[in-house]
Amino acid sequence: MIYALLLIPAIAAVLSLIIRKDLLRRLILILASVSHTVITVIAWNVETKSLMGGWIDLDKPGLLFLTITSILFSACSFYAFWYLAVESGKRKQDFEEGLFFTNEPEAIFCSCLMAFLATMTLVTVSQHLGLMWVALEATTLASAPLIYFHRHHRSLEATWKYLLICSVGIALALLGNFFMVIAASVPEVSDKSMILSSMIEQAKLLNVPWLKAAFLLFLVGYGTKMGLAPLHTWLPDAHSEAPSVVSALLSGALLNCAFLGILRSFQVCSAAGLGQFCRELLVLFGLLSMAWAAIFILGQSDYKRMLAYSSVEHIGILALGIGIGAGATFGAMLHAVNHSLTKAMLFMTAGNILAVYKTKNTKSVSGIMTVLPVTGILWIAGFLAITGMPPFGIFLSEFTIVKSMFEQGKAGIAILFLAVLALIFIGMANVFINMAHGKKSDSVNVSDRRESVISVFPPIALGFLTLITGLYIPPVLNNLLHDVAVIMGGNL
Amino acid sequence: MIFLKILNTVLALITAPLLLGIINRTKAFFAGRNGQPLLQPYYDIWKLLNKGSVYSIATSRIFRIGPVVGFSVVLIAAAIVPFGGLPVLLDFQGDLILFAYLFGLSRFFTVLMAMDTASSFEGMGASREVTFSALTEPALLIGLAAIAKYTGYVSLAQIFSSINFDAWLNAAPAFILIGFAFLIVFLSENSRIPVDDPNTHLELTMIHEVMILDHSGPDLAIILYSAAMKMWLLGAILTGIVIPVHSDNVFLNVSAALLFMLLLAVLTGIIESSMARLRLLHVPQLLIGAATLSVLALILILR
Amino acid sequence: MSIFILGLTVILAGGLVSIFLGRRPALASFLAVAGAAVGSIISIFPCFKILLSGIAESMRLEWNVPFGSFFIKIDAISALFLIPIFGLSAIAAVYGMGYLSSYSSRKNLGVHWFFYNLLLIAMALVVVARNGVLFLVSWEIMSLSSFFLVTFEYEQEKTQKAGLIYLIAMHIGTAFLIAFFVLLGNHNGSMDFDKISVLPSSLASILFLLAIVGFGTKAGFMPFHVWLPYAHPAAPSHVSAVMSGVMIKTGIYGLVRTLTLLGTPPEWWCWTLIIIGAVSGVLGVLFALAQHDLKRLLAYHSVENIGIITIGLGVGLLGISKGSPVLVVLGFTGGLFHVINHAVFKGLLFLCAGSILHSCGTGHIDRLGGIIKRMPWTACTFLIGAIAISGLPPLNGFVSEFMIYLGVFKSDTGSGMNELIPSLIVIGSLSLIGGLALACFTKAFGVIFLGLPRSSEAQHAHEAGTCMRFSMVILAACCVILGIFSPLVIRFAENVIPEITSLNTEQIQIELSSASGILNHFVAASLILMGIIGIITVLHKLLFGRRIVREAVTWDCGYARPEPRMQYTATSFAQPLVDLFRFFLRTNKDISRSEDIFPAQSRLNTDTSDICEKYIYQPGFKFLSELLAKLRWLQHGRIQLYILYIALTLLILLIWKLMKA
Amino acid sequence: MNNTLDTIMIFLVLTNLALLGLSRLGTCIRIVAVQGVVLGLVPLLMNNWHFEIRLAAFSAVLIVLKGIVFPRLLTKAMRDIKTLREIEPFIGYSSSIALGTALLIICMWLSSHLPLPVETISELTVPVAFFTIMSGLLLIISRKKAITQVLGYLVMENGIYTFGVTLVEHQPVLVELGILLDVFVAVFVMGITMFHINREFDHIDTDQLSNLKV
Repeated sequence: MIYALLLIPAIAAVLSLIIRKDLLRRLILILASVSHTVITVIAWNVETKSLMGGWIDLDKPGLLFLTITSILFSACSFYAFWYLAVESGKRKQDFEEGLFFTNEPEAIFCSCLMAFLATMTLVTVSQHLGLMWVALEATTLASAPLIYFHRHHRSLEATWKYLLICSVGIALALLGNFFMVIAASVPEVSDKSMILSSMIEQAKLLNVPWLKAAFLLFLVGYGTKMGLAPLHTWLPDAHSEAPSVVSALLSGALLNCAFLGILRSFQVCSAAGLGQFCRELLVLFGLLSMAWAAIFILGQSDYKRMLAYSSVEHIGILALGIGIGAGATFGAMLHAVNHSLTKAMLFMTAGNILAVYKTKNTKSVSGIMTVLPVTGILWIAGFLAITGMPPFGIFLSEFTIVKSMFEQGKAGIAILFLAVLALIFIGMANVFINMAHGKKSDSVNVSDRRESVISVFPPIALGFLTLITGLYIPPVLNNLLHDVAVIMGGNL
Repeated sequence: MIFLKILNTVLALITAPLLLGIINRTKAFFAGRNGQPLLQPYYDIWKLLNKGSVYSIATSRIFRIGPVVGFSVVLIAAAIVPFGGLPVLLDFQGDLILFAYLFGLSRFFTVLMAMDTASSFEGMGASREVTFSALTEPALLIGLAAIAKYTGYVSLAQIFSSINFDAWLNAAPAFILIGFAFLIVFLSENSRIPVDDPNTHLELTMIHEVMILDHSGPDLAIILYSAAMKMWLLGAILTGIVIPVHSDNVFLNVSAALLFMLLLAVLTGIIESSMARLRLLHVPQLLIGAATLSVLALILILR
Repeated sequence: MSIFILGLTVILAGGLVSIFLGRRPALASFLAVAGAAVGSIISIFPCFKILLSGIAESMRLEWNVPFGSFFIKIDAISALFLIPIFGLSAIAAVYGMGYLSSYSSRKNLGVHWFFYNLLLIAMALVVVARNGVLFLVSWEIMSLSSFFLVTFEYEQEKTQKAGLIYLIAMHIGTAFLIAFFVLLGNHNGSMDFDKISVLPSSLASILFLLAIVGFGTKAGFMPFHVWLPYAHPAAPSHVSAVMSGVMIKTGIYGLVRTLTLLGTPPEWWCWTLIIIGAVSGVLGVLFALAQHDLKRLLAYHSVENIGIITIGLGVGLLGISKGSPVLVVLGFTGGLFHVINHAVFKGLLFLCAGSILHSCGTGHIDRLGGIIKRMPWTACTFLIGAIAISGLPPLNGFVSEFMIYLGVFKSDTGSGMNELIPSLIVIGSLSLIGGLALACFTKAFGVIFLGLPRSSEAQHAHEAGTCMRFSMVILAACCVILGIFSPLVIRFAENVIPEITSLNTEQIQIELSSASGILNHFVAASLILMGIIGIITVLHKLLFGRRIVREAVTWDCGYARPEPRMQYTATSFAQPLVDLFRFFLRTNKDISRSEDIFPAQSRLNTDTSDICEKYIYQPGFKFLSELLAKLRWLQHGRIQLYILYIALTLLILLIWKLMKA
Repeated sequence: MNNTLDTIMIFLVLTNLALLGLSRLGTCIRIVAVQGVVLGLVPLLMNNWHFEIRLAAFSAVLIVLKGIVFPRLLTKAMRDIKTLREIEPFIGYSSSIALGTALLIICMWLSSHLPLPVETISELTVPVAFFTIMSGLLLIISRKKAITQVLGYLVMENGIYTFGVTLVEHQPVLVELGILLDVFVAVFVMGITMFHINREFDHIDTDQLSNLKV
């Protein structure tokens, strides 16, 4: 089963390179993603066997993140179908600077997209810290060409920054892996493999200073990839320049995968009794990320960048949730689900807006409700969802986290948390409402009013999912989240 | 008993315009004129009642219903306010609040009548009326609260029957303050100098008189009569506080009160003869001053 | 309870059906309104039953969200708030059907009605919810659905701004509520309200303050009211009516419910409430006085009335903390009765404002005039509403204020400063509010309806349609009925007050009976008053039967050519008071006067922006955004800097954490 | 053996400081190449020069990549853009060396707080590896040219490699896989991107790559 999960996208990636027909390639994209999701759903009900001597296995946290990734990918594959049709490889004029550019060949794009899925799947199923690192590095490689889809210099700049910053980060994570090995090289440790379960079992025996240092390196390394401030700097650039469908995947899936990397090392450290040590750091970085995001969301003039900063904020909330522990861990896991769904929905909607308005400047976009009614509603709904308004899911997850903060007497953090959220709300409300409402911008052609079903259906579906998790958490999901929370040292 | 209750109201109905006559005579005396007859207000009202009427084309039904409401209100108020220790027709806890707000109702309609004529002068008068009354209201109510707190009762009849000379001896400063506050309220609410000059010839400077510029005939008669009644009723409140005569002899009580009422009218006349109307800008200061006096009284009583 | 749920289901069904009928606006409107009206009528019955019997009904279902349970309970307090919610919403919905018919070609009415019905359900749920999570979710759905209703005409810049301010205000308020419920829930060990444990006084006080800000934002307490003057004018009138009439009352409900959860109040809570009430009341009416836009004016009056309600609650609370049954009964009864009254007359006034807007196309007071002749129904109902809201006898507005006054007049808590200050604040502010409200509504009614039309819009005004008239007449009738039957109506408090206080029921009964006895007298007086008015009107008619009655132009003091524009305007009418209170109002005057010998055109423009907005929020937000802007160099595009962040983070973490080790 | 490794470590320190202080790109490329070759020999050294195919292959690949392919690639890039020097770095050369020295001290201090749990061949490996990583980062931070930044990345990678090869004995596969992947990234992906940058901007001054901000 895990093989199927890994191989389907991998084969699809290869096929995409071979096939010449655009339409067929897009269909393969959809087919592979959907079948991936179907298998993931099956994996919920069937016990999976571990492979490669325990290097690969699907445990509960892995399953959770795999599901998020897979669902997003399915939604995005439909969206990409529309997107590629619109953006087919003609020469295009850049709407910001008027220069001409061409898009990347579609074959490479599709292939990288599938490779991206394959590598992320590998991240979620690897039980070996080293393998996980390899998989994460591979996600960087697979996604770099995706960001450089529009071949103009801004996206090149974004790609360059993405590559360099993430490579530096990921190299530090490799160092973290080495440190972990060194920590395990004490003679008492019998099984010196880097497989998670055995590491956790013998965690108490590990060398503490090296383990601490390893965690720091993992935190900085994977944190760069995950987008914790102040290591997140590639994120707004990449998200704003990448095609919207890629931004959705980066934000919704990739960040979570990197987070899983931190969580794995956190698992080992807390088994070693360093839980408090790690939690403090996570809280620190969580708050810092939120504050940093707030600074840049207020007065943001590019709506895709704003969404990217919002990702930084939510990544911060995830870290904060894990850092607070207890009930907040559950909240953080729920938050990961909700944030991914909502953010992907928002990026797709942003893509629709960009396709019609041809600008990313918030000031030049207004009257979406008039021009694109469905997109307009999605835009506002997405805004309400991402800022944690009920009845959307993020409200519940943030609420759980706040509650847990107060429960543990961390009122100061809770107040800070609420204040920053309010600040971000104000910043985002300013942008979103002014874009959705008002008279339609002069720059919009009436003939541009197109809302094909396939471009609005994926975001609607995702929005609907997050609405459901806001009103009712299905028991299956609840149980899984609960199990994951327990594994991550929390309890509700 | 019921006879006395009715007497209380009837007395107000009969004697009210007389106050105007007395004031006018006083003013004439100080101006060295002979002046109009004492009963001139009665003649005026009677004359107007028998006249025809002219209505502005701008006006609506509000203009016609206004005087009626105003008069009905003073009738009810006359059934609430005791005069000279007489029992009243309507007596319940909190009637003093109703009393204050009833005048609000009548003012509401007076102002609307003025606005109904589409005349800018009447609008001006209306504007001043609401401004000044908004300031007298606290003075009146806080003053009433002060005496209510002192006596421990919340109906006018009970309050006035329990104020006696002992009360004056115990809390003279407070009572004096309230007396002055109510005197200002009395002058202001009845549009007398120094707040308003009923005899001026410039529409620009009047308040109450300008609001009824367009009324004529019986409507004007009703308004004049209501205004006289209002003066009587506010005077009665003042009387109740200043002359707390509660002997067994009803006749004595009423006479004492009537005497004070006479004096009050004369006093008003003297004030009008000896003072100039305040500049409109300074009127609010006077009224806020009255409110302050009431507040001080309340503080003295509750301290 | 099942009937209640049935009613809500009908309302929801109406809303859901209408959203799918966007192409057929008339049918969509009709079905949604029918759903709202029928559902409200169904649901209102159990509320009456519970209010009269005092026997609460509850229901608890599992709800699969963290800490959530679907625990709802209708007790007397809930029932008291539910009745106006259902009543006014149903009436306003009928009105809205007529009001919106002219929009049917431009807008998707189905969506509008969906949110309307959703708002109705959410309000009902807020009032019955007994679980923190359920409450918050309903609360936010209420805010959101009303946000969508406010932004009905989203293409207008004014509406856009209104929506934004509203949303932000609601969100900040909710943040406080989240803290409130979380703290409460953590202490009680459950988010359900029925698991109450005694709170330590410091925690109770923190909770009280959180509730004041959180609920006060919704209710419109003075520093937190800034959204009201924007949202109400922007919303369609029936929505303004519902929002102002009942939705902001959920804030009051929240506060009352809080009081039942927090135990015995220390005295300073009462002070806080009374002072907030007085400030909101007086400043609210002052700002109303300075407005030129009718709906904005009405919005500020909501602030004023919320102030009066709060004063009432504060007086009641003072009674609890001092153990004085008179204060408790009269304060709470007055305050809560004012909740109902305000729903009725403010709903009515907003509906009338809607008719004016609908027929003249403008809500600018100074452009109207004389429309009483063309819109007699609207004028008559507006007049009733105006008298009621000014707190004048014999209508309902007077009764509730009267009870609060009476409470303070009768209070027997001894002398000294503790007695003095509340009396002084309550009586002083209420009487000032009374006088100013009178000024404000004579201005509004006089300038809008009386005199001569000031513009061609006003000249061509026409009366509202049947649906709209029907709703206005019903509400106007309610104003009279609530006034006349007040001795009976205040009996509602019999079952409500015991829910709030632990005072024994007998004492409450005694006090209520005495109050209703007093009101009997008042009613007698009002009936006599109305009788006399009737008789004299008849006499008046008879008198004029044989008189010569002529019509002529208004006495113009010698002016040669009077014209409607020379009439006193609302601005000039309010000018003396506005000047008097310029310290608070800070009206901006923009005069351009020609200095020539033969003066040509000159103009005067006055604008009273909100003092809190201008001096608190705007500078605050400006400071904040400048501060944040100063930090934006942190990310200015150079990759070297970004790598530096990584390196520094790593180094600092290593040094810091290893040093400890 | 101990001495050999120590010598290599000291060589590393010196080359790092040299990189920080030199402006000529060609020299820098060569120094990094030499670093790569010397480090490529370390695995064999660690194994006491016992011949083992896997180890030898690993070393060979590294030496070829770092010693031959990479310098060629960079030199070509340098020629293409006709820049021979790093002009106006953010941090000057002498300050860079001073900073480097400070970093060296900090790294010494850090490693003193990280006692190795097992016996090691050379006490110098931990601080020097740390220092190499840090100087790589410093190079990236202080220089403007994309080439220098890639060099910096390589130096950093060398540091990590030093760690892996000298200390992580239990997980050779992990080390080899990781290092190869890293180098792959450096050579191919960055190389390709640089090629694109070159085409798009006609230069590889990363100064120009700062359009995306705030």
